[in-house]
Amino acid sequence: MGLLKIDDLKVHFPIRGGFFRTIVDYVKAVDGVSFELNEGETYGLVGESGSGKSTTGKAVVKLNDATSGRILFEGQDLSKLSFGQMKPFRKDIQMIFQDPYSSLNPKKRVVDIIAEPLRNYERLSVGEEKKMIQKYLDKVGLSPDSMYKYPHEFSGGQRQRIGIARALTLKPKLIIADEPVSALDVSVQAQVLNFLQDLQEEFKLTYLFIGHDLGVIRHICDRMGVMYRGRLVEEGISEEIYENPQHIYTKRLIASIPDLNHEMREKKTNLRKRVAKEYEQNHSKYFDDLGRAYDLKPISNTHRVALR
Amino acid sequence: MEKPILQIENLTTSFKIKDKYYMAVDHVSFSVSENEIVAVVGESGCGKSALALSIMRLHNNQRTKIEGEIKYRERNIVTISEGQMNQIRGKEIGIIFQEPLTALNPLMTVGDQIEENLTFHTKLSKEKKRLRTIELLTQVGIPSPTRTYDQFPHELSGGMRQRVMISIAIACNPSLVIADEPTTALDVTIQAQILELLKSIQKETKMGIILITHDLSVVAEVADRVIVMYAGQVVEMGTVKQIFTKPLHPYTRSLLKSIPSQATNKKRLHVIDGMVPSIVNMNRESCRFSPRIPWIPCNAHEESPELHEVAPDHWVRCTCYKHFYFKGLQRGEITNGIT
Amino acid sequence: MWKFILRRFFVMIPQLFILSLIVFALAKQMPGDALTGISMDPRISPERIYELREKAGLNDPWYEQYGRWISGIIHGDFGKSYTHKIPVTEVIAERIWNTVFLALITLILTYLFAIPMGILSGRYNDTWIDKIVTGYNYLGFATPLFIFALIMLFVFGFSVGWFPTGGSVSSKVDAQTFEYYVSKLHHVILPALSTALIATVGTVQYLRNEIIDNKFKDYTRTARSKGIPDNKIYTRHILRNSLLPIAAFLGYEITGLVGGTVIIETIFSYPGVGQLFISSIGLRDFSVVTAIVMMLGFATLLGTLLSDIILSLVDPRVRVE
Amino acid sequence: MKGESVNNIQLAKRSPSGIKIIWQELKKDRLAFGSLFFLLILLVSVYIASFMMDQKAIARVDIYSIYLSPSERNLLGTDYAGRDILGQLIFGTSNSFTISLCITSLTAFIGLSAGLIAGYFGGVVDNVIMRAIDFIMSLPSTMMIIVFVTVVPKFTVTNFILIMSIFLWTGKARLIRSKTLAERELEYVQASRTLGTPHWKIILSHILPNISSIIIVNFTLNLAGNIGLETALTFLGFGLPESTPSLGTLISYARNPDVLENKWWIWLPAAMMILVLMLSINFMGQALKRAADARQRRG
Repeated sequence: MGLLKIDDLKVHFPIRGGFFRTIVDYVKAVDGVSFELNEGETYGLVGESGSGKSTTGKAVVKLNDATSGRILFEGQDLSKLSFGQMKPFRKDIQMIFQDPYSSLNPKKRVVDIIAEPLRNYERLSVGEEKKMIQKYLDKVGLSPDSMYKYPHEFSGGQRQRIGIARALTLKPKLIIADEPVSALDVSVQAQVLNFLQDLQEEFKLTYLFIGHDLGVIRHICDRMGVMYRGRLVEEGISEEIYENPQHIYTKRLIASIPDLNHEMREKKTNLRKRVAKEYEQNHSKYFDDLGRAYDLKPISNTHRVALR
Repeated sequence: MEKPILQIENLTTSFKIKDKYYMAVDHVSFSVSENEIVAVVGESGCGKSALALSIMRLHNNQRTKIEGEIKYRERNIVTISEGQMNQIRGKEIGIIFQEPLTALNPLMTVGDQIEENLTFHTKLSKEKKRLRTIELLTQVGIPSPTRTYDQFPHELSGGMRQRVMISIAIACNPSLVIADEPTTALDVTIQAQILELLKSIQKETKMGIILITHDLSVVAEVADRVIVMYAGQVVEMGTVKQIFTKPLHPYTRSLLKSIPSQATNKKRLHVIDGMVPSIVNMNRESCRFSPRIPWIPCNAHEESPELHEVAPDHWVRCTCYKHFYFKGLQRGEITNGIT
Repeated sequence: MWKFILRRFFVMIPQLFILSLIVFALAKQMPGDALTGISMDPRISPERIYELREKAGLNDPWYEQYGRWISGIIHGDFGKSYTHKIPVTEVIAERIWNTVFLALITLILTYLFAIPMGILSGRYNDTWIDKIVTGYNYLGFATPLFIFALIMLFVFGFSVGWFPTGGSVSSKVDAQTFEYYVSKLHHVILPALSTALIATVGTVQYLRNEIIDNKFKDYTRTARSKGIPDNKIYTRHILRNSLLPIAAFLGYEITGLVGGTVIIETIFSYPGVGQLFISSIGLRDFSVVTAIVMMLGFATLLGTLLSDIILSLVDPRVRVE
Repeated sequence: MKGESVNNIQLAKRSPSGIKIIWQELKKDRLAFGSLFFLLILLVSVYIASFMMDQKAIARVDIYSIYLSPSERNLLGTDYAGRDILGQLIFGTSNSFTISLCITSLTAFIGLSAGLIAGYFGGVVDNVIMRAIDFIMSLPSTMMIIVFVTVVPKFTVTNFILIMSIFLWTGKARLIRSKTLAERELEYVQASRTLGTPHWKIILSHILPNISSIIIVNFTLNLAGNIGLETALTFLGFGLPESTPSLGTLISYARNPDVLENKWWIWLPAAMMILVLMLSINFMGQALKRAADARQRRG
């Protein structure tokens, strides 16, 4: 039994138009996505901008409302809950955000930022709270005297770690990490990724890791799903998808990753050309007449692909 | 050996912050030849974008000071008048910016924005300008150029806008194009297309390209020569082969090692201690990378680190590279970035 | 495009409807009605008054009265003025052109001051010229129109005597002659100038900020990277993008002027709609008052509509729908 | 890189609380600081004087001393009913300022609540509030206030404040709404929602402090504007009732051309008082605006 099961999730945003500003169409940001997260694993959602990967993540924590479908967390459907009813579940599902600058309130001290979730759920004495915060600051590698500083006194990587500490204080089971390293430089990115892995081990966390950098996703995720225009086109064990992509979009995505080995240049260029050609020729094999990807079909126990 | 188009000697760019000047680009020297892609790579705050804007002299000149020489075809463009510089901008040197949405005027059609370049640098008739613009749009791979000609930037996708940006830069057949993070704002599939496009244009026009980027894999894909910058200085410079197969400077090696790749699967990534110093409070005396490799003894660094030519065309700053090893690994164990 | 204007127009209908309801309700609240004058007369018996009221429909339920009133307005009938004893439309028609003329001159003067000042101080910001303009802005922003107008009247009307201190035209000239128009202009200059000097401040400040903003925009940098000379960058890029919102504010500017007419016409005893409004309130001539509020309400709504249309015409980002 | 490093420095310089920044910025701006100092002295002395003086004595009609020019007995002369101008000026100043302050506070409260609610919740709530605002803003407000004032059965100061407030909260609500909308999109607000923080707490303890400097700036500028508006309406005869003299009352005597032309001591001091009040409040407001708006600081 998975920890989180997403079943045919749809998130549609209305487009208003015409004479009376009525709803004329929908942006189908997420259009029928199903996948499952097992306890303790890291599941990666990868896709380009506008593919609906972030919207999916935000639907789980109710930052977006699901239009239809189910979001089962430990067997309980979250999609029908109101903002208030969601409160007890928020303890178990936390989120890490992309932008280390805007995700921390600039007017609050670190101590207040990290204590915010604690104050919402638990009644701790000032001393207990302080001890807790010091513990988590220590976990993310920040010195205890950073408690009384303001976010602007930290670098991007340190801020991101403050954000992680904040998400940890309630001892969540699931963390939704929405592009947590894409705003960071490579060297800082490495640091944050390491922290995420260490913490996963220590706190038995499950991650839903959303990203666009395939290198990072491959590095950190056990399993992953590839999203394209609101649909999952391929899903399974990361290793398998990288080594043996089946859907044309996945192939294209992987072929596009620039290679650190400069001697592979020509090979890469040729590969891209080949994939582009296949993309044009076999379009109907992968997409229906409306350009929508087909439903996922298992091709092995661990690998599902959207094929006709 | 191709002849150099641009030669930069001891270029120093300083910004005025609270009435004091701080060097963002610190005595940088390098050259770009015809038909060559030189990549300038480094993390944010290393001065690479300041370098790009200095070459074009696009900084706010009330709070920026540029010293040293930038010789474009034997002519020092640091000292020429603004009017003379306008004859070089757009015509001889083109530039591509990072954000294709904000870099285009929202109220002007794509066609007008490209034609503007031709208006100020050629004597083409109106009709000829239009034809040339459509030719350019075709060249950068825009599917329906005549339609796009009359469209506004907001009607185009990010990739298409960046193609428009490129056609503005190459409109007058410049001999040098500066691409300042041209693919950072784009998706990876589009990034690949834009890089291929730049390469194919270069093949046709033989122009030199300075590619500014933070992404080492992009560098590995397209560059001929690589300049690694740290804290405003060049710390290592060499051919793409030298940099990627035999990196020497501790910073280059650390950077390469921290990139997640196939080999690092689920393993811990290499982390560089500390953080990039800000230009306001940095120690400009000794090796600027030394605070981040504290386990290397002080005497391994030079007192005022210089660039040393360790192999033909391969330059490294400071002598600390000779003594550098990764913490946790045996001293003397040779590791390059990739493995 | 037409669809947009049409839709915007239809949005106005409920607004006008609510406005008319409010005005009607207010009119009902106003002390006295068409028969108040007679009912004070002791020679007429209360029964007779009741009869008269009945006949005039004043005892009907409010919605019937409202229905009659609104259908009258739609047909251009605002009722009769108690004090002038002629149809309200005629009373207003006498004055409206004066007000329109004053507003037009004010508008022209406002932009005549605002655009050069805004451009100069935006382009050469932090120079002496900018400091002068900003200083003027500070003063203008802090000076209430009525005080400035009074001082203008005191200085240029009474003390120096360059301009007339009241009326819209000299009584000594004949209509339709050249002197007549000169005299009209002579009368309108001082009130228009007073308003414009104060009203221009907002536009100057806005334009200045826009220009400074646009100077540092990425697309301006792109333009510079093309090797376009500084002057051309201003005319082709920065000014075009900065003047756009100013053009769109034209409508709101008109809306603002409507409010100003009440004060300015009172101070300069200028026979326009604003002054008529104040004097009618004083005389309790409420059919005139309601008519003016309705009309000017309509004018303000038109002003905002105009702004929206201009904006959608000049900005391609709005134009595409 | 330049933008980034410059930003970092600005960030570092930015002190944590909005009020603190504002205080520091005020101290730096000599003109604004002087204005504050001057304003405080002026208001304190006006309030003390009006407290000590006998209002009835000043309102008493004295037909033997009509239109006296300034003299030792009446420092600023007398009006058409022989009343002392200086006394009226002092009462007028304190009344005008107090009432404008009330109007500003009331509109600030309404505008802030409406703006925060509309901006934070969006959707239908926002739509309803915005339509109401659009409607009120499209009314010819000066005229509507005048009509309301004449229609209201029992015209009192409270009623006047309420009527003014009905028409004056909308601009502020709009401003606050747009700032709230922008703030809401920032990730720290989203983060608070995922942390289980209730809506009211997010609005009050996260969004409000982050827009506080704008609120303060807007409050000051509105205060100055409201003094102008109140006195203008009183000048026209539709502002404060006779029993509560305002600065506008004194100026309204100048509607008589004879007073305007020949008896400057009646209206000019009041006009100058309004100018001085509005200017000094505005100087402070503009300095605060520069402090709040980094773009302006850049020059």
